[in-house]
Amino acid sequence: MADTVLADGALELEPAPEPDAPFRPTPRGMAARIAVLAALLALILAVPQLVPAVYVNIVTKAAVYGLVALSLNILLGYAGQVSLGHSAFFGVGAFGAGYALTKMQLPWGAALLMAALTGAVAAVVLGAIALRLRAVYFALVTISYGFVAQETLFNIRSLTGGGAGQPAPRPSLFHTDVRYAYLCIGVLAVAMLFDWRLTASRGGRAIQALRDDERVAASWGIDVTGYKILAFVISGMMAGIAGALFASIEQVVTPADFGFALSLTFVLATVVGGAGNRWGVVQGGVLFAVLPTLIDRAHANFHIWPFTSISITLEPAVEALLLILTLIFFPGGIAQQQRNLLSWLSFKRFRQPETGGGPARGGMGARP
Amino acid sequence: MPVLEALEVSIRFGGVQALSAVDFRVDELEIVGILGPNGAGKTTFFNCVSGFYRPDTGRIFMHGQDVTDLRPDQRAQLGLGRTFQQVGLVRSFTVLENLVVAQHKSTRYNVLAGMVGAPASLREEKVLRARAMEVLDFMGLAHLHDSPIGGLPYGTLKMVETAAVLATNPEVLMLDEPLAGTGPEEGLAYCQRLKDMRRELGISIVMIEHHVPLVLGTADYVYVLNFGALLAQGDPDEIRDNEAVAEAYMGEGATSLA
Amino acid sequence: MISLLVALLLVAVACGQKPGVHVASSNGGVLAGQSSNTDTGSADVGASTDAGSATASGGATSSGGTSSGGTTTGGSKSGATKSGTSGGTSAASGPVKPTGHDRTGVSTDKITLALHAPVTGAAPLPVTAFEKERDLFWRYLTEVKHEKVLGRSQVEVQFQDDKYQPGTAVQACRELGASSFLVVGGGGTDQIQACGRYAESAHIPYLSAGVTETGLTGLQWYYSLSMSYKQQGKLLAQYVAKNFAGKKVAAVITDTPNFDDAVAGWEAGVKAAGLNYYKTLRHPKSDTSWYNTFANELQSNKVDVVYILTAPVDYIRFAQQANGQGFKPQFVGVGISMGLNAVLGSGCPNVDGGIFFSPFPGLDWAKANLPDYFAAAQHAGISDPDDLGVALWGLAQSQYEMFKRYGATYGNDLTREDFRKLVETQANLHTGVFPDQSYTPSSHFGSNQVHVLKADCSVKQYKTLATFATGF
Amino acid sequence: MRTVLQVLIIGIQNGAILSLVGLGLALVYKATRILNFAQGEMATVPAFAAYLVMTGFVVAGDPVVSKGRLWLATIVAIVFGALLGILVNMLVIRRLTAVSPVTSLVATAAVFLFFTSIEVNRFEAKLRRFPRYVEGGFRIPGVNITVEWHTIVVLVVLGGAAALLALFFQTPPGVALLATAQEPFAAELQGVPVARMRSMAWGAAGVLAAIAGLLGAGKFNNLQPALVTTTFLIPAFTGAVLGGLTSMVGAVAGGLILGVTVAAANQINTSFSLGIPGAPQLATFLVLLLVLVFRPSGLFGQEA
Repeated sequence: MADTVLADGALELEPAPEPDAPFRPTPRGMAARIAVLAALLALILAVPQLVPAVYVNIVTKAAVYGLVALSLNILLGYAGQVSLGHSAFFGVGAFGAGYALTKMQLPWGAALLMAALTGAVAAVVLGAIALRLRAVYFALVTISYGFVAQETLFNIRSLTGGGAGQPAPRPSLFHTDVRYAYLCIGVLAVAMLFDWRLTASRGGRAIQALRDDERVAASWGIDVTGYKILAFVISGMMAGIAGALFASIEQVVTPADFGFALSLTFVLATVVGGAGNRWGVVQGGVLFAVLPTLIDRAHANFHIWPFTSISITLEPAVEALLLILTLIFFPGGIAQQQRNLLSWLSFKRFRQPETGGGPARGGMGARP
Repeated sequence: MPVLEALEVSIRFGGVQALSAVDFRVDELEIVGILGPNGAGKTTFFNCVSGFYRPDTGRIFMHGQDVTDLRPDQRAQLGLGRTFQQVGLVRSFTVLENLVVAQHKSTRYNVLAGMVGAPASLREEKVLRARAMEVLDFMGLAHLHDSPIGGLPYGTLKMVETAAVLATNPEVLMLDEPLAGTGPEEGLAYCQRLKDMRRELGISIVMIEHHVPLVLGTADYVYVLNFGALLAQGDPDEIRDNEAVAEAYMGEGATSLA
Repeated sequence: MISLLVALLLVAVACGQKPGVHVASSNGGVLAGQSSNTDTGSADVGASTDAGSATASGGATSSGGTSSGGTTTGGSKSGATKSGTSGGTSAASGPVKPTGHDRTGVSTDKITLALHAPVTGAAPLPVTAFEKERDLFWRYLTEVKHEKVLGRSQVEVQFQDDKYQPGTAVQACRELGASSFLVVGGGGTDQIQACGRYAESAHIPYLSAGVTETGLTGLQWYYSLSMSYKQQGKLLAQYVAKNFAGKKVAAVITDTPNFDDAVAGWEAGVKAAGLNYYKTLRHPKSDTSWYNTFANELQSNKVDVVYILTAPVDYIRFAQQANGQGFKPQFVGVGISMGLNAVLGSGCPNVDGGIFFSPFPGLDWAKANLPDYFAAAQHAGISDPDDLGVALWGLAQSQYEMFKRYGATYGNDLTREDFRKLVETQANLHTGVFPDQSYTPSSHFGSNQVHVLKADCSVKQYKTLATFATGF
Repeated sequence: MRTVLQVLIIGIQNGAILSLVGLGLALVYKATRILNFAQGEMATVPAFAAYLVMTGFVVAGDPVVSKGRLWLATIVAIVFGALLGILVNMLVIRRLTAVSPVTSLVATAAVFLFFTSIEVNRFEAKLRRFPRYVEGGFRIPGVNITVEWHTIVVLVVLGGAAALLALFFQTPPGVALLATAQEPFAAELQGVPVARMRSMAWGAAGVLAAIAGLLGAGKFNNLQPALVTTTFLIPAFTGAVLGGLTSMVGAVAGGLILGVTVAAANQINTSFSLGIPGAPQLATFLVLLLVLVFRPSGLFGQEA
């Protein structure tokens, strides 16, 4: 700070000029943006139809992972809490839905609520712990939490249906793969709307404020404890719902599906997407959902470097390298890569000033 | 009845008696200055009053209500606003966003309504922004509304911080070294602005500041802390001629700060 | 990074539309997964399925200028007629007319089969074996012996890694099932179970060596090529009673729901055989500290024979830790991978003398009784054919036996529905490597034989003690 | 009583190696405030280097590794480990411009994925034999349990390393290193060569990892890709947290405590036939909570 103090420009004392009016795109700019947005929307909606039938469920999975990334982003990006046990919320939601559908014979909608509820509960338990702990220690506790969920909770045969797993049939209206894909994409869209309103309203702002500095937040009358818990509740509900959707992709839930590897994948997806940025993290989730299949297929079907010469056992290495390069050159992940594009699409100028918050906001109470 | 009052506030950290039996009061529309050399316990006292530290003994009152057991955010709800020595702002937000968050406690719509984007919440959001712009205007910062916090010079940040606290519309405004990193003439202008605030917003102000002449020129009443204890108190003139204070500041033999 | 991947995604989509792109696939490394046709995985669109896959396999044929049979929408018809004619020649008496219409993976001159197994992930099998040995049997049959399979001169075996994850396995089976006639599960209980259940919903014939029965019993499209763990439990108890009479017995079994039925079968067998039994210890997953605790527990309770049902790595470590503390029990067990020589490579000397039931005999037996396998290996230029290859050979031979039975009844027009129906009624399918199988509509766990292998650390090989044993 | 002793001994046998891995994690965290998910591979890769030396660079098949070359292999592995640590820092960690620790966490995770993949590709995902420095063990009369000499070796190395590090952090360079962790800018201003300090810390962590790799592979007499990561890393992390991430003594104590906890959980679960699934994980979690609720930065940890 010292140098900035010296370099400090004089304070503006003359009566402030009228703030420059907010940017409005020209009619042509407006048209262009709308056109592009429409095209994108059309493309997304076309995907389930375009991909070969055997890959439709991958598309669905991508939507679900996008939802999970949104959920994790609320902790990682907004509240600055690292959860390496997110597969626990996810799994609890999945089994919750399965149990509701199979054991309690509830309608699918009710099962979804059940999943949201169980997910929230699982998250609040962690949240209560988070209040006591320093971020780094908490991150490691979440790992342990995830293991307990997988090894203990998900192995209670009466709850999880034993070896064959807990059946989770799809709603009759969306029983085909393609229809179900649209359902999940729809849910993701709703979730993004919700997330947008969250960040644009007092709740989300309070959560982000206390991520940056709890004392300042408190001095502005924000109940730090309350809003931290709130963050966990929302994240848990989203993860739970995502779990329910996931459960009905293959229509059966088994414990083996929810391990530490999955939790790690979710964190990777969120960070690569760009923690704190809605559009970024969703793309991150989608990316990590399709990546394995994509690389396998690339390997099997095309002669494109680097997938031709190498054996399957090297594909993770290629992934890892890309990952590291992304982190080095685009710490803000996909969101940073697309910063200008995203701002243009959100009807602002194409060029945006670097925000002081910098890329990769949040995470373990990071300070810019 | 005083707006803010502290009785016999003491706190110790480990072996150090940071504050010992400090009495303090602020009345309506009063500007109170707190002077004292580094490590005198000024900021510690601020933290006790605003609720970040819990005093070992002594009570804090706002409008006669005992707030000693309340959390910082609860005290803020009651109209206590404060700034921090290291600028207290949300770094990842823009100036305007900061002032909008700062209005948290005065926001009507409930959190859920906000999440689902209820019309009421949308309407109020507009109000919040308008109000934020007003405050920025008042502080002469309106042109910065869209700029991110990071990158603004230190002095400006202190101004933005003050603006943010004003946006919480406090009854008492507690400023911790608001003039750090600003030149003398900005200092003067700032103090002038403080008086305007008092008049236009009808608030009381407490300020910790090293710049003795400015404090004496601005405050109606001044407390001087030294080694965690009250060294002196009184109106600026009394303090100016107080020998103990003079010694504390200028060393042996000094008889006046003037 | 992103742009590259997005590009790939687009290409992938594009190629999904044009199966022609797949020419590369047959020599595209281990993962020769076809992704061509647009089958929703449900049989009700069988015709389109056939057209798609016929095109695909036509395109994918590396060693053949076959202009594929069913490029047109009338794929099923053309396929039927063509193979019908060729069937006339091979099948002696006028064959029964097939009633099914799902001819996925079947073209005029080629049958495409598929195999999934873990070669990466938590408990993988050596990838090279699947790379080199997965189609040894068929290549030998068609290239060396110049025999035809249901009138086809070519059999392609696709392979996908299921990464030892059920989810991945199901996706693998979905993709394989879209372009192959049937799918075989190579190993991994959870994965086989998941795939079996998917295959049932997608009406894909699915075969595997016997594992758990949970979730697989009552399935119409799943066939177990050897005894399930549950069935073997009873036999194993007999074996222990006979060979280790009077010894005190206990079991160490991974605590996973999918072994619950195995435990039940074993404990029933223990009662029936009247063994001197201590108890069944279920060991926790993703933990390495139970080895000592359990070894202690068993040692201090004077247990001499331990039935172990775990991942090989846990067996090896448990044996090593037990030995380290002077506890050297007689290990016995069942399973697919426990009897592989790879276990001895790092398990010896601690696992010396371990006796396991296996769906396939050891390499020593193969040397004496399976000359074709080594001839085939030589033909394929494989210097060191291993026992995993023998297993794959056995799997293939079981399928060949089924195809021959099918040909005898229906001729060469191969459909999934009729194949499923036929196998269900076959008795004494004798393959010479895997146990004989006799299926009925009510039971698809149609085997009652096991091979008995004993670890010999002096040569780091399992010696075959008994083959096709039905009781002790 | 005898059972209690057994649990203790088993717990220490398993905990010791966790402590050793945890020590490296604590070192990296104390010096750079990074949770190093690559520590496991920084241990496994040198172990493979040692394996190659011992087999005379025979990758194929599964030859019996020669014990004679163990010492040569050890030296190679340790040098390799140091280089690895320095390289990871130089090529990845140092290049991360992002402020958020979670980014560095993800980066180290990526490093781990990378190395695992390379190992699987070079060595196939199968187990290979790996020797110990001292085979066998001695029986403790009365308790009816054998303590492996290997465990004693691990404990001795562990004690030595922990003592050295604890001392080091008292010395001027050690203090300077801490300064770089807590206040990088301030340290820079005071002329502390932050960059060099950091890479030194990573080098040391690499050496620790290499030793942990050799002894870890020795524990089960086998080596396979990602061995240390899959077998020891996560519990080692948990142990380090129990003890307090910033304390060398804590890392050691934490690992041992965790080992005993899990051993106890298994013992109770089996001898009373409770049939609680995932008993070790459950016990670990509960103990972790118990400790952290009362001491939020671990038993011995104190954070700036």
